[in-house]
Amino acid sequence: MIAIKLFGVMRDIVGKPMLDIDEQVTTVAALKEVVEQKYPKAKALNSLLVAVNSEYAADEQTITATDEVALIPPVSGG
Amino acid sequence: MIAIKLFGVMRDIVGKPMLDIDEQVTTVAALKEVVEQKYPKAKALNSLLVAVNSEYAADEQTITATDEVALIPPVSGG
Amino acid sequence: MDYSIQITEKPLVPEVAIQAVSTPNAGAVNVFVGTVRNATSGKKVVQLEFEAYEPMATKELVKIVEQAFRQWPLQKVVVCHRTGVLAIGEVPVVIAVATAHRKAGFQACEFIIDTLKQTVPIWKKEKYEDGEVWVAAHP
Amino acid sequence: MDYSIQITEKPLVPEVAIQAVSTPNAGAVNVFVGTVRNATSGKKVVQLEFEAYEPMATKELVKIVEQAFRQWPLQKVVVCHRTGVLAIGEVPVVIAVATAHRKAGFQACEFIIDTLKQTVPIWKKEKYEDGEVWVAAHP
Repeated sequence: MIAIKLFGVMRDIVGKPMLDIDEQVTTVAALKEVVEQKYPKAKALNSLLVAVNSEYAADEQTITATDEVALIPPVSGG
Repeated sequence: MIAIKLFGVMRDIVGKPMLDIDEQVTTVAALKEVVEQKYPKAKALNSLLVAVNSEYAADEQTITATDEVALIPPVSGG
Repeated sequence: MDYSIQITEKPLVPEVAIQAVSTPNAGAVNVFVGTVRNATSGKKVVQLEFEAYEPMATKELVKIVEQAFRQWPLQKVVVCHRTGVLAIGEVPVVIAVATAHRKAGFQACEFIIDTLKQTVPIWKKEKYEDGEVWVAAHP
Repeated sequence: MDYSIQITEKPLVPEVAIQAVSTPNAGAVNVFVGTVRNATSGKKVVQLEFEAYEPMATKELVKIVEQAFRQWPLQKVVVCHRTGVLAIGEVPVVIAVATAHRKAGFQACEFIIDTLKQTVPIWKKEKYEDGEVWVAAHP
């Protein structure tokens, strides 16, 4: 299981601050696919990135259960 | 007679804050010539401009005794 | 590299950042102050809310500021970003950059705010009289 | 054109200028703060003195600021220049520019300080331990 931190619009879409993914996902790309299947509204966003251990992660990066994983919808700080 | 306001290094060169020019000068160019003859150190400056009625004046601009005239050595504000 | 990065719920005071970067070696301080506008795209904004993913936001800010130090001859940099609920006129962000010569300060300060807005995981929700929206989320 | 220009012997406080330009319509304030450096060209500076030719300095500043308003969409501008004797670390100049969008603010603020240094009749004398010099006077 991977516990995923949610922020901003993603927290609103999912309805809670953490999302547990039980499916067997081992890469960033697979994780995004699962999320977008479960929450079609995520596909309508301008972008959806994944951070692994608080660094932006490329699609092919692997994820393990001990990583800190977060979904990063379009940022709008400043 | 034209009374000329002096600032910065020009006040130091002349040794006082005002300079009275008795010579018959009717243009900015003529005034600069008189000043540079009287005070050769003025020629060593990076630049020496003339303001008439608190506006930068071109060489050919005429000067009368009622104008407010100032010598403007290189500025260095900010 | 002499810098400080702060993500805080407390009100930001630009003068504090200016004082913090001012050194006897610096001749110029460039400061960017973001303020909460009362309208965007013609819609009246009543309140803003900022949320940050820490420590990733801090990490990303460190990257940006260190990149700026490599790119320009800087002396001191302070970046402060506020989180939580802000009223109109309040300050979400202050960036202060001290340099010996001013051109580098303008360029580095603009680089920092431009890049902050692109990469730092902070999110802004605008609240209107009739609803709210996460800025930039949707096309 | 909403601006204020001030040439004063009193200490400058950047926060006052920032407050003065901040409006609910502005989203960005760019500020340039000049400070007295402790050295120029490797020579130790102990004090600075600024002298202005008023009202010409004010007139020239008005021209610069109005030119900036014509060139960029600005909301409010404050320019303050100090005269008299300043110690190391004190502030000779503060320029604050409020805009709806930040890019114009950076550009206008840099234009104002660059042009100020070229055209406004203000003179700076640097005092060293062993003498003094009017800056920029000689090649």
